[in-house]
Amino acid sequence: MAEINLVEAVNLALAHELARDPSVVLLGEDIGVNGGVFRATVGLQARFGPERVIDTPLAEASIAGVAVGMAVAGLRPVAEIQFTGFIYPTLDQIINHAGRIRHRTRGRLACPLVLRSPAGAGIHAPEHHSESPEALFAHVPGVRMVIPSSPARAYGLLLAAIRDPDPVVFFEPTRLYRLYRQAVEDNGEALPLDVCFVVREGGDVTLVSWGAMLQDTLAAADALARDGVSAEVIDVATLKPLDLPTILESVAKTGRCVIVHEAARTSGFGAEIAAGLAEQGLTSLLAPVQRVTGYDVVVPLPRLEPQYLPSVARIVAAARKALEYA
Amino acid sequence: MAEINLVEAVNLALAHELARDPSVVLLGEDIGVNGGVFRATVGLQARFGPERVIDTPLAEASIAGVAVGMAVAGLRPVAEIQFTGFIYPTLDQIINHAGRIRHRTRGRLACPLVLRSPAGAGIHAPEHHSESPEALFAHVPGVRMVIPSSPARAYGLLLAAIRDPDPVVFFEPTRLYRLYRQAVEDNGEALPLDVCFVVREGGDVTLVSWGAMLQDTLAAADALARDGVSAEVIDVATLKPLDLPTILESVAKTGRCVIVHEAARTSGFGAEIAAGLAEQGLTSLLAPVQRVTGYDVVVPLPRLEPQYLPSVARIVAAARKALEYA
Amino acid sequence: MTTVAAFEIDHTQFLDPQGEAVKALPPFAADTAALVAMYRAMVLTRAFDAKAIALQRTGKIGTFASALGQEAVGVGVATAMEGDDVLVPSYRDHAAQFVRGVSMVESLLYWGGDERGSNFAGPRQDLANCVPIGTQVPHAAGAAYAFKLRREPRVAVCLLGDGGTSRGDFYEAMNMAGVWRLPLVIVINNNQWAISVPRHLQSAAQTLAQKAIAAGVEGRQVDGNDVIAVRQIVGQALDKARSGGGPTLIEAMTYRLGDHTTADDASRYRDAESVREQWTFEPNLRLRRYLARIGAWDKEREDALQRDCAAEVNAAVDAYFALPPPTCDAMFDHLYQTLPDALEAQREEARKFAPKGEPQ
Amino acid sequence: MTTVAAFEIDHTQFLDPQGEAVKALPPFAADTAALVAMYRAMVLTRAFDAKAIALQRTGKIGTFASALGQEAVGVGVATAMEGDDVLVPSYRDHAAQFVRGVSMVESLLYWGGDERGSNFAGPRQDLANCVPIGTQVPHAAGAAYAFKLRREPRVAVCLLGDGGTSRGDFYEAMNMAGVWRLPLVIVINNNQWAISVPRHLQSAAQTLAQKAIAAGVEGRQVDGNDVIAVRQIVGQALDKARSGGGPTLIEAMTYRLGDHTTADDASRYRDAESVREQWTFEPNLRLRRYLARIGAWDKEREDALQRDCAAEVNAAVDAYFALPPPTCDAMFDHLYQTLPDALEAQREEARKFAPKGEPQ
Ligand SMILES: Cc1ncc(C[n+]2csc(CCOP(=O)(O)OP(=O)(O)O)c2C)c(N)n1
Ligand SMILES: Cc1ncc(C[n+]2csc(CCOP(=O)(O)OP(=O)(O)O)c2C)c(N)n1
Ligand SMILES: [Mg+2]
Ligand SMILES: [Mg+2]
Repeated sequence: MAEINLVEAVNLALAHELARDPSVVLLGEDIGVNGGVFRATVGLQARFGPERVIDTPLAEASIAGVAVGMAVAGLRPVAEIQFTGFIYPTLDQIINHAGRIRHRTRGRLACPLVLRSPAGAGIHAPEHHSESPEALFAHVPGVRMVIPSSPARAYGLLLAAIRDPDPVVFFEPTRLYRLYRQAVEDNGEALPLDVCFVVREGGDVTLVSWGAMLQDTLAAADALARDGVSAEVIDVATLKPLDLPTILESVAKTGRCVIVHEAARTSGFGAEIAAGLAEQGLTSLLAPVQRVTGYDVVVPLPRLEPQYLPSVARIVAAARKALEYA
Repeated sequence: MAEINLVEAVNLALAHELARDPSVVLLGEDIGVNGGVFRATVGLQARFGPERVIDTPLAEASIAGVAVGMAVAGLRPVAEIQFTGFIYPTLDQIINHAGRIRHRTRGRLACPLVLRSPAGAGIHAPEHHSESPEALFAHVPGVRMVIPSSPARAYGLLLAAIRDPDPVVFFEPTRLYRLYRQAVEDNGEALPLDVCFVVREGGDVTLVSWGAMLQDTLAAADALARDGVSAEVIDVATLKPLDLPTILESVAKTGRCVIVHEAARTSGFGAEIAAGLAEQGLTSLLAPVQRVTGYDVVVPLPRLEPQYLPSVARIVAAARKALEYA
Repeated sequence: MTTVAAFEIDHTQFLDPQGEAVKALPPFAADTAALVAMYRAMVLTRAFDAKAIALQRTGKIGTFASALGQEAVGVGVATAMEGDDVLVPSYRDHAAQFVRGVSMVESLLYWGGDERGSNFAGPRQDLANCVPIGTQVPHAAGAAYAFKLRREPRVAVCLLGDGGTSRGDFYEAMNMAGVWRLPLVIVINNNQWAISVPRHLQSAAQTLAQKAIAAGVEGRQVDGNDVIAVRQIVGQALDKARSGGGPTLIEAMTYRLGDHTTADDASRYRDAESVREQWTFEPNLRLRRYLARIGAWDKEREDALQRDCAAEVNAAVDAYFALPPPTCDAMFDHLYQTLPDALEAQREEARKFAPKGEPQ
Repeated sequence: MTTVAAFEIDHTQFLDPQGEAVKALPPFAADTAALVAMYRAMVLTRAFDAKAIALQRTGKIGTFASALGQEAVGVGVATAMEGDDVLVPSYRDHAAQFVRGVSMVESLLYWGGDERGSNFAGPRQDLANCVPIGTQVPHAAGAAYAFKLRREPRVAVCLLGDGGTSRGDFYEAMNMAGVWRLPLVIVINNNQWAISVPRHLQSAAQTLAQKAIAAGVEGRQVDGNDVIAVRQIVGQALDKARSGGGPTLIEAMTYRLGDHTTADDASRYRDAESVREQWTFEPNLRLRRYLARIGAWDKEREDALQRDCAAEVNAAVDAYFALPPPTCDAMFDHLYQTLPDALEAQREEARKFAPKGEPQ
C-alpha cells in the first residue's frame, strides 16, 4: 500500500473515477497539460485525453456554469477552481442553479457536479490565494460542503463527492497537500459524506476543526496531553449537511468545546457549530464555547500570515480557558 | 412631518444625499426613467439627471465593479441590485476588492460604496426574487451589512451607509416596502451603523430579529404579552459589525433568546448571534437558544411561501419552549 | 497599418411586413401544412398570453411574462429543432416550449408559483425556465459539450434576451463554445427592451449578432418577425452544429409589444406611439398575410383557429385549477436525491407548523 | 441576405525585429532623449526582474511575476499617459508602474508579502496590482466614469492579459464603457500564454482586439515588442478618450519569455525551441538596434546603462531589507477607516498571541 500525500490522494481518486465511469470529466484552468498548479491532475490528460480532462479558458463563472450544463446532460463534471480566492464568481451558478435544479424540476433533472478548489492560507502565497470561504457554501441549500484533512479522507471523500447525485463543493487544504504521507489503498472505497470523524478520543475537552487547522488542533491536543488534559478531536469533514449528533455526543462527555477554523470568525462555519451547541447541547456545556479562528480581517499577505492563522498556542489557551470553568 | 412607507424613506434618503453631496451617484438596472422596479428611485433621474442616476446595462458583476472604481476615484456610488437573487455575481467584487482596498493600500485608497438590494420573501414573486443572503456578506471582512426594518430606520441607516467611508451592503425588505407608514422627518440625521435597536422592552425572553421578520417578531411579542409573557425585541439592523453587547445585556436580563430570520438556518446569521451567546452569554442562559428561521431548502415558489417563512406561531412556540426551562 | 481581420454581419428576411416574399422561400416553406402548423403555434401562444395575463390580474397566477410580438422567435426556433436536441430557455420562451411539448398546464403551474410546472412530461431533457439573466448560456454550452463528448448528433439551443447579452456569462460561455467548437446555437430575442432599458443603452454595438465576433463565432441577424427566416437561419445553424461546424449566434430582431411582465407598466418609460407603429411588423399578422396570399388562409379558417385555441387554453386553465395544491413536504422532497438526516427535524417542523387553512 | 455591419482590425508596427523603421516614425520618436529614456525604463525593468527572481529563489520575497519580454507594453503605455491619468494594472505591470513613479522598493514589498507595497508614494491615485484576473476592468470603467462626470480631462488605462479577455468582467465593463463613451483605454498584453493555456485555447477569436466589436468599441492591434508602436497607438487612444471620443481596446502582441511566475515551470507545457525563437522579437533588443542605427547607442553606453540599472536595483533591494517588518496591528489598522468596537477584542488577541520571534 503506497504512502501518499494529500494532493496525490486527490489525483488517485480522480484517476480512479475517470477510469471507472466514462461520464466523469475534469475541467479547469491549467489542469491538462500542466497537471494543475498544485499537480493535483498531473498525468490525467495524458491518460484520459483532452476531451475528458479539459483546459478551460480563464472564466470561473462559466467553469461552474458549464459544469452545471454538463451535469444536467448526464456527465459527472469535476471542475477545479485554481484557488478559493477565485471561486466567488461561481457562487451565482452554485446558489441559483446547482443547488436548485433537482428541487425546481421535481427530480426531473439533477446536478451531480463537484467543484474542487485548493483552500486556505499558510503557504506564503500571494494575495487572494489563501482564502477559506467554506461558510458561504455551507449556507446554500441543496449542496454539500466537504473539506478533507488527511490523504485517506481526501481519497475517500472525493470518491464519494464524485459519485454523489447532488452538487458537492470540495475544498482541499493547500497547507496539507504535501505536509505528510499516509498509506492509502486505491480500493475505490468511498467515505460517507454525512459524518464527522472523531480522530482522537478524549474526555476533558472537545476540539472541533476541519481542513488544515486539524493539524494544529491535533498538535494542541498533544500539548494539552503533556499537561494531563485529554482532548477529543473531531474532524468535521462534511460541513453541510452537518453531523451535529457526533459533536453533541462528544460535548455531552467533555462539557467543553473549542472550535477551530482559519476563516474569519464572524458568520464563519464555527458559528453554526456553536449555535448547534447553544440550541441542543446547552445542558451539556460546563463552559462557554470557544472559537479560535482567523480574525475578521482580510487574510494578510504572507508576512503577517503567522499572526493571522490560529496557532497551537491560541488553541491551547482556548482549551485552558474552557477548562477553567468548574 | 410626512408619513411615509419604507420604500419612500429609501427614496427620501437617496434624494437627500444626491442633493447634499455632488459625489453621490446612483447606478443600477431600471433605476432611471423607470424609477426602479420597486419605485425606490422614482423621480431621481428627472431631478438629478441621467449622469448621476444611471441606468446600467444588465450586468451585476460590473455594476459592483464599476461602483468600486467610482468609489476609488472619489465618487460615492450607490448601486442597486434589482433583487438579492441576482446579487451573487457581485460577491467577487465585494469580497476581493471593496472590502480590501483600504487595507491593501494602507489607507491610500478607499471604497465608500453602497450596494442596495431589495431582499426577502413574502411578496409572491417569481423564483430568485425572494432571497435573504445577508449571512454571506456578514462574513466578509472590511464591509458593513445593514438591514433596516422600519421607514425611519431605513432613512437614517441609508444616510449613514452613504456617508460611511467604507463599503456598506444594504438590504431593503421588500415585504415592508409598502406595509405601513411612519412619520419620518427629512432632517438628514443619520443613525449609527454599529448598534442594535431595542424596539420593545421586556423581561421574560429576548427576541432578536431583523428586516421583514421584525414585524412577525413584534406580532409574536404581542401574542406572548396576551398570555402575560413580556418579550424584549431587538432589531439587529447592522449585522456587521455586530453590536453583541446589546444582545448580551438583554439576555442577561431575560435568560432566554429566540433568534428569528428568514434565510436558511445553516450558516445563517442567526448562527453568529447564537455563537456569541454560547461564548459570552452562557452564564446568562437559562434555556437553550432557539432559532426560528427559513428551512435549509430552496426558497419555494409562492404557493409554499407561507410554509417556508417563519410564522408568528413558530416564533411564539420557540419562545414558549425557551420559557419551559426553569 | 495593416488589416489583420475583417468581419461582416448579414441579415435575413423572407417575408416583408405585408406578408410578401422578398425572395425565394426556403424548401420547408413549400409545405403549406407545416406553415399552418407554425401559424397555429403562434396564435395559440398569443391566446395563452392573453389568458395568463387575465389570470394574473385576478390573482389566479403570479407575475407572468408574455411573449406578445415575439411568437415567431420561439416557434421558428422550436420547429427547426429535433426532438432530442435540448432547449435552454429564458422565462419568456413558452412559444418554443409549447412546440417542444411542454404543456400549458405546466406553464400555468410555473407562473402560478408551483415547482411542478418545471417537471415537463414532454421534453424531459429540456432545461427549465431560467430567471437569472444570461446564466443559462453556460448550461447550454455544458450540455453541448456532453453531446459532443458522447458523439451524439444533438444540439443545445439557448435563448436569451437583448439584456442578457450584457452579462459576462453570455460572453464567457460563447467563448468556450468557440474554442471547443460545440454544437450550440444561441438565439437572442432582441425585443429592444430589457424592462425599461432600451437597446441603445444596453450596448453601443450596432448589432447584437456581432458579439459573436468576440468569440470567433459566426454571428447572424434575422428578422425575428419573420418566422420563415427564423426557422431557416436557425435550421442552418443546427445543421452546421450537428455536423461538427461549431456554434452560431443568431440575433432575431423583434419588439416586445406588451409590458415586460404583469409587474411592469411600460407606459412609464416608452410612448404608446412607437409601440403602435411596431404592431405593423408583428409576426402573426405577417405569416397570416402570406398564407392568405397563397390561398391557404381566410377569415373562416382564422375564426375556427381562434375558437380552437381559446378552447385549448381554457381546457388547460381548467386542468390547472383542478390540480391539488403542493404539500409542505414539497420543499424537502427533491432538495437532494435522499434527504440528509440533518433535515429530518426541519421537515417535521414544517409539517407541524404548516399554516392553518393552507395545504398541509 | 444583406450586410448590416462590417468591421476591420488593423495592426501597427514601426520597427521590425532588426530595429529598422518600416515606415515613418511618429513625431515623438524624433526626440532621441525620450527614446533613450524609454529604453532605460525597459532595461531597468529587466534588471529588476532578474533580481526579483533571484530574491525569490533565496526566499527573500514570495512568488513573483516577471515582465520579461513584455517591457515595451508597460513602458509604451506609461510614457503615453499623463501624470494624473490613472493606471489600473494587473500583477505583471511594474514596467508601467516604475515609469509612473512606483518605486522598486514598493514592488519588492508587495511581492515580499507586505501590504505597504501598495501604498505608492508616487502615483497616489493609481490602483494597486490586481490579482483576480479581469476584475480590474470595471474599476477602470468606474474611475473613467468619475473623470467624465467631473469633467476632468483624465483617462483610466487598464492593463490585462490574454487570459483576462475570457472573463465576463472584461466584456461587461467594456460594454458599459462603450454605452457611456468613457475615457478608458484597455490594453491587452497578449503574451500568448495564461500560465499553461496557449492563446488558441483561450479563444477562437482570430485577434483579441476584435473583442471590442462586441461592445461597439474600437479595437486595434499593435506589435507589443515595438515600444514606439505601443506608445503611438496608446497615445492616439488617450487623445481620443480625452476629447470625448470614448474607449479603445488595444491588443499588444508580445510573448512571455519567462515562466508565468516563480511558482511556475513553463518547461512542463511548452518547448524550449519556440521560446528561443521568440527571443529574436524581444522589445529591448529591437529598440537598442534602432538606437544604434540612428547613432544614439553603442556598447559603451549599453554597459554604463546596465551598471547603472544594476546599482539602482541593488539600492532598492537594500532599502527593502532595511525596512522594519509590519506589526500584527497592520491587519486591523486600515480594515475600516475607524476600527469598529467589535474588532477591538480581536486586535487584543492578535497582539497577545503574536508568535514569539515574529514581529509583534
Ligand atoms: C441577472 C438578473 N438580473 C436582473 C434580473 C431582473 N430582470 C428580469 S428580466 C430583466 C430584463 C431582461 O431583458 P432581456 O434580456 O432583454 O429579456 P426580455 O425580458 O426583454 O425578454 C431584468 C433586468 C434578472 N432576472 N436576472
Ligand atoms: C480570476 C482568476 N482566476 C485564476 C487566477 C490564477 N491565475 C493567475 S495568472 C493566471 C493566468 C493569467 O493569464 P493572462 O491573463 O494571459 O495574464 P499573464 O499572466 O499572461 O500576464 C491565472 C489563471 C487568477 N489570478 N484570477
Ligand atoms: Mg429584451
Ligand atoms: Mg498571458
